[in-house]
Amino acid sequence: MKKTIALLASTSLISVGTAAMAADLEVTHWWTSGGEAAAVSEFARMFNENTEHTWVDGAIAGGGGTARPIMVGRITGGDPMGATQFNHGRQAEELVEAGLMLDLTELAEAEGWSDFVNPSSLLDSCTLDGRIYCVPINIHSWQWLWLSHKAYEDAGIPVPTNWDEFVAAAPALEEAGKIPLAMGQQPWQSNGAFNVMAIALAGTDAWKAVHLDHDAEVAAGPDYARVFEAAAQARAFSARSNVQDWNQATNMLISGQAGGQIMGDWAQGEFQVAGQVAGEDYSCLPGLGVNEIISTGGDAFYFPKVNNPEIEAAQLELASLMISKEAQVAFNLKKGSLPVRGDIDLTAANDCMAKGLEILATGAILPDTNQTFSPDTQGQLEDLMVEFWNDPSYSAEDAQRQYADIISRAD
Amino acid sequence: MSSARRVRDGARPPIRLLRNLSSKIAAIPMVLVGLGVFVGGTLWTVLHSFTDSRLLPRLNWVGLDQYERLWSTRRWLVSIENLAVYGIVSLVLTMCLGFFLAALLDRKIRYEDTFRTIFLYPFALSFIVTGLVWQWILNPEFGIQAIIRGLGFQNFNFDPLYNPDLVIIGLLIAGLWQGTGLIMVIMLAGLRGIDEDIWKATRVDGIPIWKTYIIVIIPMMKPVFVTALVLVTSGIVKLYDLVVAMTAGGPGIASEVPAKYVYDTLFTRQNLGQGFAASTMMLVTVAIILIPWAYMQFREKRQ
Amino acid sequence: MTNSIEIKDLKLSFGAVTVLEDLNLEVGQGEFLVLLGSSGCGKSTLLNCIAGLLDVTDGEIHIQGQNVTWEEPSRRGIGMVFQSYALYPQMTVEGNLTFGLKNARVPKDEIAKRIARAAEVLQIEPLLKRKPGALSGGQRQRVAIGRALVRDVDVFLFDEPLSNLDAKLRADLRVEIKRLHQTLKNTMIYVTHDQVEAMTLADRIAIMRGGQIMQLAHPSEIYNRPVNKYVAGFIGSPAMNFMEGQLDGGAQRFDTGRGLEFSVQGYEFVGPPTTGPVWLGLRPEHVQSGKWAEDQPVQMEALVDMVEPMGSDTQVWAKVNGQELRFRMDGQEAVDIGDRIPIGFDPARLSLFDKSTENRL
Amino acid sequence: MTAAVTTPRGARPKNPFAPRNIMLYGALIIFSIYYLLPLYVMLVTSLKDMAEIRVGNIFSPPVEITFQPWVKAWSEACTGINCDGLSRGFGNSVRILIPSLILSVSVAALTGYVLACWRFRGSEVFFGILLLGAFIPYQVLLYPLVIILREMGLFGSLWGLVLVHTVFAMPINVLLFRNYFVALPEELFKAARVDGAGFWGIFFRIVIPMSLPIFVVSGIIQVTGIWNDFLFGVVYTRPENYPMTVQLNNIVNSVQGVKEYNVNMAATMLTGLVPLAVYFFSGRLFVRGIAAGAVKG
Repeated sequence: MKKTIALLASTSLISVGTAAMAADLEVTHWWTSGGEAAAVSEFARMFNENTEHTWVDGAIAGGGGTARPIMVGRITGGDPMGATQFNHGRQAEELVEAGLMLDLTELAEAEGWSDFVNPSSLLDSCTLDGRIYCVPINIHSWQWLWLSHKAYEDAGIPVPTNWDEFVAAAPALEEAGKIPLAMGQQPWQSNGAFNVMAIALAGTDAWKAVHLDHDAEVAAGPDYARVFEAAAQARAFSARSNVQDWNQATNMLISGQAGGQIMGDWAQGEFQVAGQVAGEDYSCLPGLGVNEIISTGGDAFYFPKVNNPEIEAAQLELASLMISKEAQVAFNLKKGSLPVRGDIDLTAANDCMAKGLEILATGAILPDTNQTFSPDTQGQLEDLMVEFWNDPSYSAEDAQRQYADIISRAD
Repeated sequence: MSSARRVRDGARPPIRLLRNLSSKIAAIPMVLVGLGVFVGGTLWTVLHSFTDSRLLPRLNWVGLDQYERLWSTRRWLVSIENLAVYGIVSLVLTMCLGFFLAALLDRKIRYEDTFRTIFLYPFALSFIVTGLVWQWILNPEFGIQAIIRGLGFQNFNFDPLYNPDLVIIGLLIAGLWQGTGLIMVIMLAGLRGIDEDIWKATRVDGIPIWKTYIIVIIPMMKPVFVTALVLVTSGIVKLYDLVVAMTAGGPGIASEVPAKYVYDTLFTRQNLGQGFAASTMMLVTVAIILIPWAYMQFREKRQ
Repeated sequence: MTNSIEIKDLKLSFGAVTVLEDLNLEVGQGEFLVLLGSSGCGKSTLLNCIAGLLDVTDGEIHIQGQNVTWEEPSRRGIGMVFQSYALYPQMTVEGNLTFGLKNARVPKDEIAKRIARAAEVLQIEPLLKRKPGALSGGQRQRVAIGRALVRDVDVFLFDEPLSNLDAKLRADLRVEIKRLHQTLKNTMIYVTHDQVEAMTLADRIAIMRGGQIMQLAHPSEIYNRPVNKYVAGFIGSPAMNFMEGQLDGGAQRFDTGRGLEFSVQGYEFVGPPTTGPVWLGLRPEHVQSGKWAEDQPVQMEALVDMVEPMGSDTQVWAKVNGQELRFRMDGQEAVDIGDRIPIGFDPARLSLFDKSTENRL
Repeated sequence: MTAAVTTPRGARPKNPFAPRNIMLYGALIIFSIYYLLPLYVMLVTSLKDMAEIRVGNIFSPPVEITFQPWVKAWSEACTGINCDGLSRGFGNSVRILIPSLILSVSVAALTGYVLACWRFRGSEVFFGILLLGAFIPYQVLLYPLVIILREMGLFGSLWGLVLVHTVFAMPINVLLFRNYFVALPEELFKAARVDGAGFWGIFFRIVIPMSLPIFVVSGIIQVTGIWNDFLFGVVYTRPENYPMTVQLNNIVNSVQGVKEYNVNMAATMLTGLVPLAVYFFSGRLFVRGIAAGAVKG
């Protein structure tokens, strides 16, 4: 904290007097589920306690798809909030290019962010022309298969330890009246689950070829054909899962109605809120238990330019606070995500988080799809996937053809 | 003759622009909204549909690329088809049901006020609320399907919101529930405007009531139907909230509609160019329907 | 003294449609002028132009010596009474009467004075606090006249003021308007399609058709010497009989060419008598029958087709040598279908119109 | 009795159970069920606790009535870290509703008055443009309006939102007012002009006092539209001004653990209360106004 104030004073733009002025800082985000809200309250609490400023919460429910347009509208409409969430990646790219975001480079250099942010690719996503415009908050990885111990106990079979076992156990679950695979019906969930299966089943190289080089031939090739077959199979497992939201799906695991769910590590927050213990009530298989690798998506905070020195001071203080050790620990424990700092020891981490940290340490990481594709391409993939997952008559071959077509035009 | 006008005593010279100045001042909001928002906004949108604008609008021309992509996008095609089906069915049913209810209420019944309020109140509720409630009632796990199965009909199947083939029916049930009340009131108002003597005449002539409605009354209510038609059609084109609240476009993309494609593309997908191309197509569709109609109206007036 | 109203070369068109063209009209001080014509003839339009409710395309309008062509209606010194009364429904009768005066910022005591006078003249004192909705049609029209009255103006404009009333009320109010004119001696312009109103009220009648004045003259002149066939047919009830035929100007004889032929000697020609095809007009009330036919210059026999007894008189539809003819008989005379009765008339009362121009010969 | 049948005399016997009546009222009752069902479901669900909802069916009345969901929806439900339910949005909705209602109805009435009584060259063209505006999907204009409001410096303010409501209310409301005013007797305007009333005098003294029914119709449509609006509220204002519907959306979509259907339903009903009340109390005027204004072409 001291460092920040020293920095602010040294920039000479802001006198000590104004730095002490209290500002209301409006923070917009789309964290509204139980675990998420608990996590973001940590930021709010620390900001209110440790600074003279006030956190004005601007939560917008309905997920990023609902919230982002509103945020972008506010920023381009000339009524920016104090700080706003975006995902790691390219969602705010043009806003930064248009010069609408506050440059955090001085703060980052003063605090030495590049020394402790791990993996460093997160900071790269925040960087444009050598300047830093956002604070990475957490790392979320998609590649988890969550399993309900209760469901498998009810069916009288052991909890699977990888995807193949999961597939094999599915009929038994069906017989016991359980839904083998819980899936929310929102497009981003369909697309995310497919992507997880792609990394696990097609392998890292094929995935990279498609995502980084946008290689349509690989996308149309045999490796991906396997993924589509598997997805078609998974589609049958999830046929009776009639929920919209991901946490409703997770809730089916908690109540033992469903066996498994392919979902990111944020699902862990729901298990925690429900008082469940990793390893006892539920277990988690990174990379579907096949290919232990995680992608490093997650959230970052951007600070729109406001032309008000008081608010700017508060913005910098919040940026500094969000990446501080204490805040990182407090936030990520509640959120179920991994901290962006390599220099903290999460002793309080539970089983699943520990697994994630291990994999992170080994460097078996991939970028998130939000970093590899534009929102536009992501959207097209989501349209394809949500249709594929929900329409049993949509054949794997047709879907793959469409997929390759989108990849060939991807940006 | 008029150019050589003599100067007239006691009269001020007419300046075209200043005549009825107050009325022209009062028309300023209309002019601003009409030109500034509707025409200006539309032109701006059409213009940018020929660009590759992503998150922020920019004038980087790409010709018809956005339109080519639009018409090769499956979701757009599904959306158009859905809107056409929903639109036609909803238009027909809203008009028929609205008229039917109005005719029932017009039969000099008891408790007319009560029934009318019952049919009209859903109009007071937003599509968001409508969508939520019907989503719940149609939920197969505890809604109508569950109740009827609970009564012993184990094979009863009614889960429109989870069946891609039936989802439009689900939307229709909710949409009609919300929208027919207003049309009913308009029709009722129209029926009340019909001369009592017409009824007396048809009674003397021995024409059955239903036939009177179809042959005599409906043709007399043409202006009423036009008003109702404008209201219903303008609502259909904008169909968005209901879908979002009820199905979010699902299952899969089975209940996607054009307005939702526009919104998603513009804002979530951050592809303004594509979104503007889609909105331009919506406008073109509206224009194709409206312009011949407007032209006919205009010609009728002339004669 | 100048004329009360002068209209010079008035023209009014809406786009390509010309409603009034080159219209000239002068109305004297205190004159009661009736604009008469069937609907669409432009009479109401002309009145609206005079009132300033329609902007003219060309020409001038002078009221009391002032050029008011571009003047606001309220500043032309006119009062106007409308067919539908046009009372402001949410104001009391008093409110209706005072609205214009308040707009003109007339002092309060002056307003009170004028209201009292108008109320007295029109006998509407008991109605002052009522709303128009609570009044009968006749009362409403009285209030409407009162509204024009309180304006204390020189010119009154009436736009078919009695058309919405039933026959009896119409007759009563007609008399009242006439009495009002005699009392006030204002200039009045009165639009109507009812010829009885026109004949009874007018000092002069202007018969209009197609945006033009056909004839502007004293009622008896219009009745007796209509300038053309249209005016002749328009005025008079039942309408004038018209016979198509040939006029021999030298012998002053008329021949239908279908077996009816008679002399028109005694007819006052406008110009020198001509020969050629004509319309001959004969008013039904100018045909005498029975014993009264005997001393008429022209006599013939009619075969009765149909009879309409009206009490005071009887209208008879008859045929004279194949020519349809309507005439009136005394109500007490016995007449039946199929009767043959002698009839006769005086050629001095005929009207002759040129077949092609339809103008009076 | 039989005598009355054989020789028709006196009053015709009335039979309340004639087939015609049974069909008539039968149809009315069946439709009433369709229209009332959702309201009923909302009501009973909002009065149940979650345990009962899970086991029972949605149509059964509550075994034990609880008002807890209503309390929660009003003052406790959470969005993000704010847990003050709908109460926060209610005040905002009122603050948005009143100026929007006044402005949008006044502008529409005035414009309708110009179009009906003071036509000028081109006024019909503008009317046509306005009518076409009714068919433009809101999404098309969202972005241009962001730019317009930004240039006016109104983006994010309450007045910006008021303006947006006014703009989008114009097409339909102007149509209503224009049609109503056109049907007023033309001679009244002429009389008023002879009486020296000008544009505003006629509007305020003659037209407005005669137009209660159409003001009611327009008012009701506007109250409903503005109160139920979600899209404009969320796009054009900042969170401290969010209307109740945004809060409703937040509560309904903020799933914390299990979906609390009872709270959702209570919240839904609370949000709909204001327009519902307006309808119940002025429904009769509404029908009359529609009859007077909307029906004539």
